[in-house]
Amino acid sequence: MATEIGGIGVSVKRKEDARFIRGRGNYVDDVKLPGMLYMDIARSPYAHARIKSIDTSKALAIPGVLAVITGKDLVPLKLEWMPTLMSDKQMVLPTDTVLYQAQEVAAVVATERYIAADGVAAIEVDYEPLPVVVDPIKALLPGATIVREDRAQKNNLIWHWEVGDKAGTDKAFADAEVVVKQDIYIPRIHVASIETCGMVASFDKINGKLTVWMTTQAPHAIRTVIALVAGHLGLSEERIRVISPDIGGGFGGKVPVYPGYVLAIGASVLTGHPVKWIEDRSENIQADSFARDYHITAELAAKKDGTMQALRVKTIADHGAFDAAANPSKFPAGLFHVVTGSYPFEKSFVEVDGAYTNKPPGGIAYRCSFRVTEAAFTIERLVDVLALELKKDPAELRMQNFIPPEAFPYKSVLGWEYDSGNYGRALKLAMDKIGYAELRKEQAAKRAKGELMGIGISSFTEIVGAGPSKHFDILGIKMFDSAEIRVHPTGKAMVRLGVKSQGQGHETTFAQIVAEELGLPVGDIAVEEGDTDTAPYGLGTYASRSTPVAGAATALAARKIREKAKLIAAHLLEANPDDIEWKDYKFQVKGVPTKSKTMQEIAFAAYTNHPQGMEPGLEAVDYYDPPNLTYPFGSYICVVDIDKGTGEVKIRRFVAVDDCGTIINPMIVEGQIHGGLTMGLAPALYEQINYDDDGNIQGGNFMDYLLPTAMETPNWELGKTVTPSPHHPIGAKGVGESATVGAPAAIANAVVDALAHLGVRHIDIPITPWKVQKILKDNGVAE
Amino acid sequence: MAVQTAPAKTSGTTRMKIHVTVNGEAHDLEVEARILLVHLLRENLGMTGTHIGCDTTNCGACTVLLNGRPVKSCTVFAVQADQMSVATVEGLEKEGKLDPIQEGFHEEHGLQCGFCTPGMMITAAALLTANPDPSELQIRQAISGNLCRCTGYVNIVKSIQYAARKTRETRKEA
Amino acid sequence: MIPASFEYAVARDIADAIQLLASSGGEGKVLAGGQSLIPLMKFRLAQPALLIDINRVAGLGEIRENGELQIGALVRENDLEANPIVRQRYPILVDTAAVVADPLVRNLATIGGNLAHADPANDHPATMLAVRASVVVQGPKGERVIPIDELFVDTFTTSLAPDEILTQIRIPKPAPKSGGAYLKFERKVGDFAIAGVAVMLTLDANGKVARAGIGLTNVGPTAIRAGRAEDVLTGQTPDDKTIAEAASRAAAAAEPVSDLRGPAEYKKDVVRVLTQRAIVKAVARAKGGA
Amino acid sequence: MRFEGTLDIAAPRDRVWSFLTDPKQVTTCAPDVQSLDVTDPRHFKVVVRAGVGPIKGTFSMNVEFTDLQEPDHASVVARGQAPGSAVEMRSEMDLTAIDGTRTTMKWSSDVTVSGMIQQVGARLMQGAADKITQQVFSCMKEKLEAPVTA
Repeated sequence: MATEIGGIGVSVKRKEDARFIRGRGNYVDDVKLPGMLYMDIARSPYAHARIKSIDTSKALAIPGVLAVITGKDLVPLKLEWMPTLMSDKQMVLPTDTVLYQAQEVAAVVATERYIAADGVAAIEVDYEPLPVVVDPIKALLPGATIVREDRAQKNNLIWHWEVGDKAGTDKAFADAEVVVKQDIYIPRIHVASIETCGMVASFDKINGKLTVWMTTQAPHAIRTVIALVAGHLGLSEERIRVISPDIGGGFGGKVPVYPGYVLAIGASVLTGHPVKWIEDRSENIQADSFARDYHITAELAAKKDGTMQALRVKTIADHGAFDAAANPSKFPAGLFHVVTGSYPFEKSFVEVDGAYTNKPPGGIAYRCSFRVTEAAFTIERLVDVLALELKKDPAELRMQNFIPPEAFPYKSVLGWEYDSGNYGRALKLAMDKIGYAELRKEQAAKRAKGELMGIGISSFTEIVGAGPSKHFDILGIKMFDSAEIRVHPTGKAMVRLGVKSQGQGHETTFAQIVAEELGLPVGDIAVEEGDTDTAPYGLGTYASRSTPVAGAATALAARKIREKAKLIAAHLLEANPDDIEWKDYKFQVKGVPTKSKTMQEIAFAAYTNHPQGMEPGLEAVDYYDPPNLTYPFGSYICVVDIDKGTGEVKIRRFVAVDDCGTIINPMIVEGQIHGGLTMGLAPALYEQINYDDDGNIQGGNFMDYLLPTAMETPNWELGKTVTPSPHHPIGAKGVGESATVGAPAAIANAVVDALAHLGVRHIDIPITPWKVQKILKDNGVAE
Repeated sequence: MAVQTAPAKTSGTTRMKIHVTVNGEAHDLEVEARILLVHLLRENLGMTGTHIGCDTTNCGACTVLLNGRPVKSCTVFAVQADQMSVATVEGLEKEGKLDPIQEGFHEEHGLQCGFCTPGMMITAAALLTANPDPSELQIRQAISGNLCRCTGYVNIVKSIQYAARKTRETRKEA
Repeated sequence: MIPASFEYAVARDIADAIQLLASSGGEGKVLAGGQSLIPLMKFRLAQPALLIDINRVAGLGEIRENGELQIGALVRENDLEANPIVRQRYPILVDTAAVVADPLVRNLATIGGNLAHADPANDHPATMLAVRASVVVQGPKGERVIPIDELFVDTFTTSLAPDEILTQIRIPKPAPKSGGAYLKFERKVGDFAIAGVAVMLTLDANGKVARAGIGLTNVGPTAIRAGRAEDVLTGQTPDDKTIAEAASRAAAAAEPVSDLRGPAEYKKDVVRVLTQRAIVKAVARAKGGA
Repeated sequence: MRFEGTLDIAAPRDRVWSFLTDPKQVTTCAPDVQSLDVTDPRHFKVVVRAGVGPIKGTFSMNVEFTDLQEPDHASVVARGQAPGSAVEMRSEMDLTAIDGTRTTMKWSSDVTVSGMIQQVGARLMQGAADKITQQVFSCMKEKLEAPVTA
């Protein structure tokens, strides 16, 4: 029955595919308006420099160039700075100093895309280079170059944040039988969605109405930000319409507000024409928000028998020149304090220092809930370091320590309440699927022959679905989400949501939730998102929050409709509502299946024959403030072989067992996991953005920033367990990011495992062939 | 004192007449020499199914068939396509019937955000024309010039295998 | 990314192309496959005033065996890889063409462009050194043949005069009992090589190496001939010890710099490892193996 | 990137000095000069084109003689931009008269390239910068040793 209507648990084929497979998607760069102009941006070649002068005359002399906007032009408009999501401020355009390479310096508006680019090439800026600081550890030392001269505070510390029992943790370490300590650097990476960022801004002077099409994961929040940033210019929130059309991948990179957006809006207001701004790939990687860049020192205290007792973590977080991370206001280091992971530590203390450097701002997710990959990688690596120290099998050590299933809901020592879990079951399944015992035997045999093979495990716990609002807000706006459902007289339904799909398949899965709750076929339910003029307010799609929050709102809105529908059914069946039951996706008189009404019949009646005293129509809205986060989890096992000549790591197998609670659409969930795993593989072995001492970016385009292709990506093998969330209306937890969170540690652990007999405890990611080969050479085992 | 000034480069110098057939339809156009084929398709012809992802010939989002071969249309000038035929994602569906490759991507969940999909399908279609029964390795090799950030490629491979199967079956029937 | 403006001319034939090139005052650039040039133009790092499109010049796209293998400069990498003569008798060329950039790029990229661009990261230069190819160039004064060892002057710089065009590659027909292999180590498909090694060997009746050619990719300002390594092999039985010695010599010939693709010392070591493996493969092929 | 060298020049020191410190003369050794604009004896602006093979940038350079100690020491800072890129070259030249007709010039040059050229051309940078720098100084030697044609 669920299969027929396409309800929960059914692999319904995606509704959104119809346009995408025909090339009929509508992405921002596909939007074309009459009279539209194009904007392009000139950027700084220096990481830190004073702007002595900007000569725009040659650019303005080019036929077709209509305007050049510099920082000085923004001052009278009070638009040269804008607030970040983290209570910092960020330059829209600099008036005197640039703080990182590729920072926006001027915007050229022209009649054609090509002419705008010519204009950018013709702008001449006279810079005076200033000392550069790129290393956050050095940036925090006394006497370091000050990145932010505009601040009263004359150092590079943005904030210090800590959580946990410091004294108790220190004591636990002092008393511990075994302590392991590991420095871990999680490098700067970039989400690099295949679609870059962009906007078409169209300001209607007569009505004072601004319409923007933009690549945003959070259209409503953006609307409010625009109203806050440009309210003084007369842009008023009821006359701002943000449309997030089809989005070519987000992964957190399309949450922040970038200067280009503000400039495109400004250019449209200035010229009275629609203005299109689309980044190229270099701009996207070089200037848009980065992810990670955490310098971590982690320590674990345990008993000799392997019982984990205490965890102490100190981190320096590089935020670049502005703190433009996308974290909930209360948590500047995101949810990093889920770092105790799947283990019942008695004591823990975590501290994070945010540092300014002459690098682009950011600190966004890269397909994970706020800083959760950093946390999962740290603990899962550290557990393996402990296993090596104790000469214990890493699977056994995990099994010994897992938070037991009966302990849920479990309150972690750093304050999180894990909703549900069964970690041992997931690891056991992964071990069975991959043949763990056999692999260990094979490894021993190979090692005896001098061949290098490694097996790595990661048993991670995710934390997704922010709110609840008591803890989570962005710029004060609570992190709820919303759904509005209208059931039309003919029994078809329209669902509108405050979240925004970037490929996750919302048009299908949210329709499935409604199908399940209302008994309407999934094909009769249209889902619409991304237009702030029509959708209810929501905080958007990131941090795997759509299913946990908007999914719940959808289910609850549907249930409101069902409540009303029940009254209408009773009216139609001439029965007491108490005698009506919802069964087999219909209302029937209890025990009398022949006396029933379908939702379609009820919908028609809601507009044609509703009970006296009842409002006509069949609609509902729900704003859902989750009582708690959800905690998806999983166990991954990776097998690698190492080429002793080149140091190349080859992933032979990778088994991923995920538990994301109730599964709405297994096909889509598997697809999400495949993609997440690949974005876990990428930073583990390939991706990194580095900077030289002058602040020059290294890896600023796809020639040098290495996204894995089909040839490097293994054939992921999936398994699942289902442990529903007790507090979510349908028990679902969210899954888009689990695999990105869990995979890097499994891969790193596998490589370390292959080399462990040489005394290796840790290798920083990305694990390049030369890092591996150096170890082989140093130990005399290279080919 | 100015000794000599190099003339500033301005846009819009050479314009050329070209004749291009796109998805079977002939077009006579006058374009600037530097217009990239992908911009010709997207801007001049309004065919926005072909996307731009990287600018450096790495990602393949802009893949089209040029005289039957898959190429990256952001690395070809439109003038180079004079007198040639171009096939894009918009031409895959014929007379209301989806190409097996389109069907495969839908059936096997070979796409998520859809941005790399047109290029990926064009590459796959060319592969199946040349090799109706590719192995998994051959499929992976063939699409190794097309980057996808969402799917992890597993289902793309399955989609192409689906299309290969379907094409072979259809041929057998015919 | 948008290229700067340029004039564009389609060359009718080689003479026309040469004339256009000569008249451009050093500001003209030949457009073949364009897969390296066009990205540089989009970055505006290359801004030629005139692009001379030679893609419509007849006769540059042929492969024929005529005492030697003659490959037209406009032969696309995928066509080279698929050519039956090449597949049958020049497996080293198949190895090479198959790893140039990615499969889509290979539909446009040409062997002539790969050589004339003189990027040390390109794959054909090393292979051409190994097989001791020569290239035919044409200019206002007619045609001349440049031995491969005299072609690569520096990064992006060949010994072609500004008004000369590379039109053909000539590869000596391998003697009996010859075999070659090209191995490239890259982090992912489409990346520049960390290093690449081409080895071409001819064995004598006793199984000794009669003739050896070894070329190295992306470990110096140009592709590099590992002459000392060739000397070590020549006249010797390619046993483990000799191969190891030759590989060490090849590594010594490399002059890499440390960059995003690894530290210099590592790259040298990759040259050593790849040389070893390529020699083994070349010997196997010379003996009639795959 | 630091480059340095020593040149024996068959020319008297005062002639070498006047060549080095005269914008008009010294820029004849800059690569492919497009324009020269002398602001004052210590400052000038020169537009040059430099590169390797097809990679060529037009650099608009502001040059300043930051330290002139006639007749034996000169420091020059040249700073300029090409679209999306910047280059800075800090050079020091020390002259020693060997005799009335010959001069030894010790030179060093610190070159910093930033922006697009550095990013895309990082793998070519060292070689290219080395070559261009060498060319500049060997050109000076050549010009200084050429017969004076006043």
